[in-house]
Amino acid sequence: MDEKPKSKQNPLICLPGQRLCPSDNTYTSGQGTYERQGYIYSQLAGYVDIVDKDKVKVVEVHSKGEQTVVPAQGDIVTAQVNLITQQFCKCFIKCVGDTVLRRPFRALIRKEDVRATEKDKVDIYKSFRPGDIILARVLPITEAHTYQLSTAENELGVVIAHSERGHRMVPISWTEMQCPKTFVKEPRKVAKVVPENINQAEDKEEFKSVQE
Amino acid sequence: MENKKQAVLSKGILEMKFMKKTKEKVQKEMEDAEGQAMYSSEITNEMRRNGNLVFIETSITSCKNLIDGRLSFGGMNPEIEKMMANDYFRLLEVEEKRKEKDITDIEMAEGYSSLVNTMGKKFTCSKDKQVKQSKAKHRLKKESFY
Amino acid sequence: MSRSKELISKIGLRLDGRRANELRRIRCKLGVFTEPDGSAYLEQGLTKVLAAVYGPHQVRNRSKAQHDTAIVNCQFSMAVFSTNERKRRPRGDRKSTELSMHLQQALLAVIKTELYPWSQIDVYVEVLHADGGIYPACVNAATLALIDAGIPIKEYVCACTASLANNDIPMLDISHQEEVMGGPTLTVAALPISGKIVLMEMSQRFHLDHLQKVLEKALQGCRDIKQILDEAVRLHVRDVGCSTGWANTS
Amino acid sequence: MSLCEAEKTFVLHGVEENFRVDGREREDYRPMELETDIVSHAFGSARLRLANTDVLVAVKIEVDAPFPERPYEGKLDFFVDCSANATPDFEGRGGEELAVQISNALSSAYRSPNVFDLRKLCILKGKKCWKLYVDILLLECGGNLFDAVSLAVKAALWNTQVPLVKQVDIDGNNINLDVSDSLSDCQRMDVEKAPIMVTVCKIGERCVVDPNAAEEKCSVGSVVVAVAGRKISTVLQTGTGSLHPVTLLECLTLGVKIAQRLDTALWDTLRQIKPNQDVGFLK
Amino acid sequence: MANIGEYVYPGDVVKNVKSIKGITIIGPGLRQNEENPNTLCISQAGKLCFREPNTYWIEGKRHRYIPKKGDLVLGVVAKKAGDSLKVDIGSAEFAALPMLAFEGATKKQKPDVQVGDVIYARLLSAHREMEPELICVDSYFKAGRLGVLPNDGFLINISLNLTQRLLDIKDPLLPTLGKKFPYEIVLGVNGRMWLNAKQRKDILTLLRCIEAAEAD
Amino acid sequence: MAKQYKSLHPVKYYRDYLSHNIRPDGREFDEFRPTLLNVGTIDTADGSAISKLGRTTVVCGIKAEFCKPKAETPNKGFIVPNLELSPLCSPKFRPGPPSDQAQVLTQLIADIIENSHCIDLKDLCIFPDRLAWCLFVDFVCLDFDGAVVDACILALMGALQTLCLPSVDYDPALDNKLVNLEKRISVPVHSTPISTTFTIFDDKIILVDPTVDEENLCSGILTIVLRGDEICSLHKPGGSPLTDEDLSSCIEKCKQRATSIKDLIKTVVKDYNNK
Amino acid sequence: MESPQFSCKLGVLSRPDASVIFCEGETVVMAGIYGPIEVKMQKMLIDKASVECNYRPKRGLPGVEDKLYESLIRNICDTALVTSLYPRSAILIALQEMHNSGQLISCAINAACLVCLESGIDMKFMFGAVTCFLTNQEELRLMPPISDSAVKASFVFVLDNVKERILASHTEGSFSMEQYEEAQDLSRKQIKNVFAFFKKTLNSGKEM
Amino acid sequence: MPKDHKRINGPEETVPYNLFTKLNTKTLLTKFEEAVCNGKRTDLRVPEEHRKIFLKSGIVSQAKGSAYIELGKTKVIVSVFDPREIPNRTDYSLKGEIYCEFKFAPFSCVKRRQHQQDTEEKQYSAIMKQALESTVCRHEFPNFQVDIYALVLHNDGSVLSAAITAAGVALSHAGVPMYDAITSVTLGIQDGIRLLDPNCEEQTLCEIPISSKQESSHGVIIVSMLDTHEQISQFYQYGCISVEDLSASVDVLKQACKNIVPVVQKCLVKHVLRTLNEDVED
Repeated sequence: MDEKPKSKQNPLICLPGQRLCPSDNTYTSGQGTYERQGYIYSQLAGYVDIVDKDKVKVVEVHSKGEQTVVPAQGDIVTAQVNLITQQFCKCFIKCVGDTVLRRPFRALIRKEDVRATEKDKVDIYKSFRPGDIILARVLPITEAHTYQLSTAENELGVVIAHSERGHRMVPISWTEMQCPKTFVKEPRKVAKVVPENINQAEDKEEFKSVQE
Repeated sequence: MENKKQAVLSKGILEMKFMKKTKEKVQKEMEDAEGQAMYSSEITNEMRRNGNLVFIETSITSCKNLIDGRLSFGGMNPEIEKMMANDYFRLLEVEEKRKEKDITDIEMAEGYSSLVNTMGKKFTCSKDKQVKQSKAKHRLKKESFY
Repeated sequence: MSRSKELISKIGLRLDGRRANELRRIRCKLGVFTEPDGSAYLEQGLTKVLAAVYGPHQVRNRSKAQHDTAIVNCQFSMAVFSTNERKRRPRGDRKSTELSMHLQQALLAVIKTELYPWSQIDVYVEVLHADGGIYPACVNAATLALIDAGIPIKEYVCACTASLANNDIPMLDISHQEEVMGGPTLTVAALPISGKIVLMEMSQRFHLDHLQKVLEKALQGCRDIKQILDEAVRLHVRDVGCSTGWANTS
Repeated sequence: MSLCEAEKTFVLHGVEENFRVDGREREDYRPMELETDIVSHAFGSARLRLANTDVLVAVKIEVDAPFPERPYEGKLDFFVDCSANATPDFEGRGGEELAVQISNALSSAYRSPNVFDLRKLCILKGKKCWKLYVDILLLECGGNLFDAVSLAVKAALWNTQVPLVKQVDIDGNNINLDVSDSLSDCQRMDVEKAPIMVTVCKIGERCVVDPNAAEEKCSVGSVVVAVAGRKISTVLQTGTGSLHPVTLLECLTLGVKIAQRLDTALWDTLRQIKPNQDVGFLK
Repeated sequence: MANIGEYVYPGDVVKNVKSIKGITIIGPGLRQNEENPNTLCISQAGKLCFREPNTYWIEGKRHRYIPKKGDLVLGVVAKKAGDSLKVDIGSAEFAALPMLAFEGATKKQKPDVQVGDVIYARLLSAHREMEPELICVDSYFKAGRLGVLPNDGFLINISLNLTQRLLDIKDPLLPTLGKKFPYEIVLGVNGRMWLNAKQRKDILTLLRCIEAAEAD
Repeated sequence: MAKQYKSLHPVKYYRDYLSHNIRPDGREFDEFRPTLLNVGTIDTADGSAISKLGRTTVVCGIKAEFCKPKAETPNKGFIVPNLELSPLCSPKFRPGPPSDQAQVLTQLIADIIENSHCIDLKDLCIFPDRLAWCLFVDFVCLDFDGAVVDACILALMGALQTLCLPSVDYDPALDNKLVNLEKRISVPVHSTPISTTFTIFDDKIILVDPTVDEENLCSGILTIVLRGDEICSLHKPGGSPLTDEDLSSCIEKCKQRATSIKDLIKTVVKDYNNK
Repeated sequence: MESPQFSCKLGVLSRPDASVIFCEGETVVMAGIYGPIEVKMQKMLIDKASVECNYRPKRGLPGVEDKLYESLIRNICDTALVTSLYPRSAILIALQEMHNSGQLISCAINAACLVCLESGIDMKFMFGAVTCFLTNQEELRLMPPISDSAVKASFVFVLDNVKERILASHTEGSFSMEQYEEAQDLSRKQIKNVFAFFKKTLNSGKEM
Repeated sequence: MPKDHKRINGPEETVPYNLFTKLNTKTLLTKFEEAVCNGKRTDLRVPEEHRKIFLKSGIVSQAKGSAYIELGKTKVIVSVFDPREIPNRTDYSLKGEIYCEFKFAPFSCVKRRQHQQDTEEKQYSAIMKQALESTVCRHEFPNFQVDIYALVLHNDGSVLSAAITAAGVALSHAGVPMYDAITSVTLGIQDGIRLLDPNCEEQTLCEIPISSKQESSHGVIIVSMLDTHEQISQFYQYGCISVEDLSASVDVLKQACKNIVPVVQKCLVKHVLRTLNEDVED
């Protein structure tokens, strides 16, 4: 088979177990593939993508449709907070990267992992509330089941939160959000960058309010 | 407003729990500044002047001015009785004033009609005592609910 | 009651030819299996029971763990072929769960659980052949298994049944036949040395006046059983001893 | 039980050099003990101990009505119970998965009439037949359960005595059977062809039989071959691994070879076995 | 619609609400009316009460205690979780009581509290979103009345209404009883009462009296 | 990106669409999903049909067995409907005994069958007090995407229309039954109930023929079953209150719906019989 | 028109937070309520209390039909109670059928409402249920006919006390549009009595 | 049978009517001869010919991945769901697990099926699991479990094979990493004739010996194979077959499995193209 990187227009489609190419010092097995007896095989039904990484070609297979992924260490995940106590905050992972999960995974943020600085001053109630949507990073998996997350980075933390009355609040500072209707301020561990999906959410909100 | 006082209190506890780390403080302030700058665009003027709540929920305790629940009589627990004494001392006038206004006695008479049967005779003499009690109610109130 | 008259014949013999205060033949063996930490096999008349002990080990579901004692987990199970009429399922029915609980109660009385906090001890009994007096057999077998497993116990716990024949003669160690023939059955689990009663259960009714003597009979039975078990244990220990060469055979 | 890598490699090498951990060769079995007729409540019973795998089998017989779609046949029912004595994991319903797996294997192994003829158990066509309950109790698991169980079952069935029906009288819809209760005129069943299962276990590149618990841990997959006479009555794969067709065939041939060896051995023991020896677990 | 002092029912509305610079204090049984934000919705059957200048509440029969910030409650230590205690105060979930929230407690030496001890504490926070939090010190870190109660007392549950009555300054019952014999009493607004007297007999008498009050 | 937004804030996601008077799947509020019916596909069943409302798919299979009539109703047979919401059709169902939802829907369907008298149980009696048919009507949901009851009732109608029972010669004296598979007779269907499901969104907006997401997010649900111009079930299990006007408008909608569905059934059955 | 008599007894059970025996005509239902109490992990909701209803028939285990009632009542209570006040907790309503002579569902629903009110858990509004019967003679009535065979159809309406809108509706048998509307009007009249009765009971209960 | 309180129960005792049909006196032998008369089967196939396969992926919108397969009249639908935490499991397992549930619809067979899973269904579930375990890259989702549900709508023989093949498609449709494409075929042996992909009638005929002569084999074999690596991931046989016949049949089955692969591939490619187009659109 020819191993020219295919353009998106006519991608090289491959199926599970299909032998892609011999694995040698030029080609190495990458995401969505596996290696057996000196050959690289595909793991997924998708299309082949060959990326050059420092003079070795990494053979990858991507499936455009549904992808079955589980959060791995280091992934950035979008999660919804569902329970908070003095010690920790439990939440459900809804998206890994930008793949949406149909079945959320349970996860947990310990008090120590909320902020990078002044760890011991952190008060969970002042950082998250049930229902908040947060960005977080997956920590190494220790416990058998629940993932452990961390928001101890400027870019991580609450991205969507709603006030008592259920209006979407706007970040006004690093640690506070405010309800545009009732002007109530609530403390949060606010994420610095607002990911694009939220922007979209924003303007959706916008034209909604126009409607009203 | 309750929030603020609340904050002070828990802060207090925190203070006693932990050492201050000035370095971190500085760092944090810097971050705050940059945070402010970053979001300033989104913050409208009307948001700046803080909105005020219409309704403040509170507990029945403050609605009905209930007293602290730990009481001692007849020298069972001297410390407590000392506290009671100086708590309830300056309550007198207030209680008096209130008496003028509302019709407590009748209310009481009604409310405790049945009790009167059991310990009715003590009812009268109990009043002056309780007048004394009512004295320092206010001070107590101030500190008790925050 | 009238039917229970025939339980003891004129010449004072019971249906299986025993005397009133005679136990059925008890034969037992410790360490019949290699997999469990302790195991024992016990025959009491025709009733045959296997007991296995695992532990003390880590508690299986952490929520149950006790910070001050070990939890003793018992399961009573009957082989489907153990009874005359084939059983539909070996365990899970009301009777076996009840027996499991009673067994646990009996064992908790002797095991020094306080020595093993945060841990668990499993005791499993399997009835291979049921011919009356299942519970006593299980308790006795379990005791042996515990000893085989080397779990510290305060003393033996032994159980025995007793009944009242012909309305006045108390008799010992009731067989299945005698159970069905009618007459009350008193089941007692006791600590023979200290003479404490751990568990006492009564199937039918008899006059209160009789209780004392029937109970006494049952306790006597427990003491006798203790003797037998004790012998078996000593024998076993000696065998183990000489194989490892520390006990002088005598 | 779990093995560390070092242990696994040790076992693997052993198999490779045809000198297994317990000194056996690849095609050797561990010592077995067999006794029959040890459950007095049952019509037939056997206990087999293969090293520290301990199986107790009892056969009970009841009168039943045949399946409407199979009026000429009796019924044969296998029930496996994994006693918690074997391992705490079997507590409650823990052992059910294994139990179902084994009983399924047995029932498909005994399925064919060429192997075990149920027609002999029919009393009255479409109305009455014998139902055999073969109850298997796993008391200890030291590996290689299928083989042990199948041998024990065969022995138990050999030992079973089906009561004789003196006469059947029918009036209207209700039928009553006159079953003779004297043991003398019970007839034994023909278990000549009753299948024997051999678990051929693939460890590394080699196939071994009668793996012990440790070896089972090391194998990616194994093939259970049920052999009846000279034929194969059931093949099923266990474990997670996959096999190359050629290996599979190797396993089959090996399985048949071993099974025939086992069968003869079994018959020898059965012939010279003395019934009603009341030793049981006291031995 | 609904007037002060009347019996009101869920669905009724309180019009022309009194307030001081737009602030009105509401107690249990009342909610802001979504449809008309300047009126109050009644959410509990009972008597509508008002106290000058701006406090409204419903005097009703509540059966289970709902934690509210600032309340003084009686709790029983249910379990120890790390450096905080879980205390049963009769609400939906246990309240958390940090070991450090006792007078003079530090990381080094923690107070000696056992599972089953009776504790008189103040609700520091009672947010819907999380378990309520207790403390046993006032704003000057002094225990005052709060803390672990001695073991020789006697704890019983009484109705919330009765506790409120007894905690009313105007209520004569407790002082009256006080004249009769010396005793110590702790009333948690969560419907718990702890009693202690010189002798068991007295305790029982006191109980009897209070039960009598409960009855009517 | 829309996908994330949907999974993170389904309610808002919906409100945004509805505020533009359109549903996320591009339908009007009172627009039904494409409806399909396919009858007699499974010949191990005595009558069968597959119905599709959008993506919601339900298979209905009827299997008849002999049984003895009840003593109190000696001349009546039985209909035993059961809805299986297997884990196959949606991640929210677990293996094991039927979920509460399955039970509730099953009962609802049973009620509808009874109330509409679509099958006269007397027709199922073979010989009074001795022998009768028991129709096991099993619904299996293959794709759980809302308005399952509607789909079930539609499938049921399809299955009943094509239901054929073998003719039986019964000899009461000897209690002998002889079944003639060649000679099959169909069971008269007396009425065709048509069910329509509505959901109430945010207490005001009414959506017909909801998808599963709409059902999960809605504040109330309403199922109306019409039989001709009679109502044979109007089931509103709580949820946000409804004014009479809304209610009657809903009923109007069903009336229109009913006619179209009736035609669908007719045509489908005709084609089947011609085959 | 003849309408069923109501009677009830509060606080019949000691364990629940509130309990009631409610009689509507001949039909009797006992109800108890717990809450807000600790909730099971899998049932926990982050923004509101999870309302659970547990309906038990007169005898035997609850069957499929009872499940339908259960969910009906559960939904009604869920809408009526201000569940958002007690997130991450559970409110459990237990109902026991004592005797059924036609108006079982409405009786159960009324009992549920009464027990909710009595418990003091916050509610948005009161709700009440009325059963109407359509006889074979096409006449509407509130009293159940003597024999079930005489009933052509029966309606259960659940209305709130604020705007008297329809919270829930459950029907049996088949009937015309008009009949349905008539039944609605009839129940609107009757519901007033129901609420009046509720208020009476609560006041009398509140006298101290 | 005990009363099922969670379902609507019919009368206590019901009997299927086809027990009372005019009982045909044909012997099995004649039946079999009818089934295969002069080298042609009732549906005009030659013995070692597979039925036509219809295979479609992605029909259950609620499922992560799904597939629907038809072998003649046999209809099976399979759906696959996202990994979820393994219920009541405390220790950490490096490899993910696979949970299979195989179910017959109540009306799918000649005899009515009960709602609860019976032993046969349990056994089939186990075999399915066995077949799929070695093709899924289980190390990719440690400590999680992938649920696979198969439902038979219409049973006309070789259902298990159909289910396994469909499951393979459903898995890769769900984007579950797999080592290889898996296909499965059933084969019946009777009286020296090998019937590939037997229908219901033929399968039952193969279960019982029809000829008196002992040496002739009879039985049913079900094999699942991984295409590229030429591995047998599952092998199940019952009946009574000599080693020779068995080995011969294995070759036939091997070939048969290979022949199906293109169908599977076509279906998957179609799916991939669909997704790519969608991708272009948005």
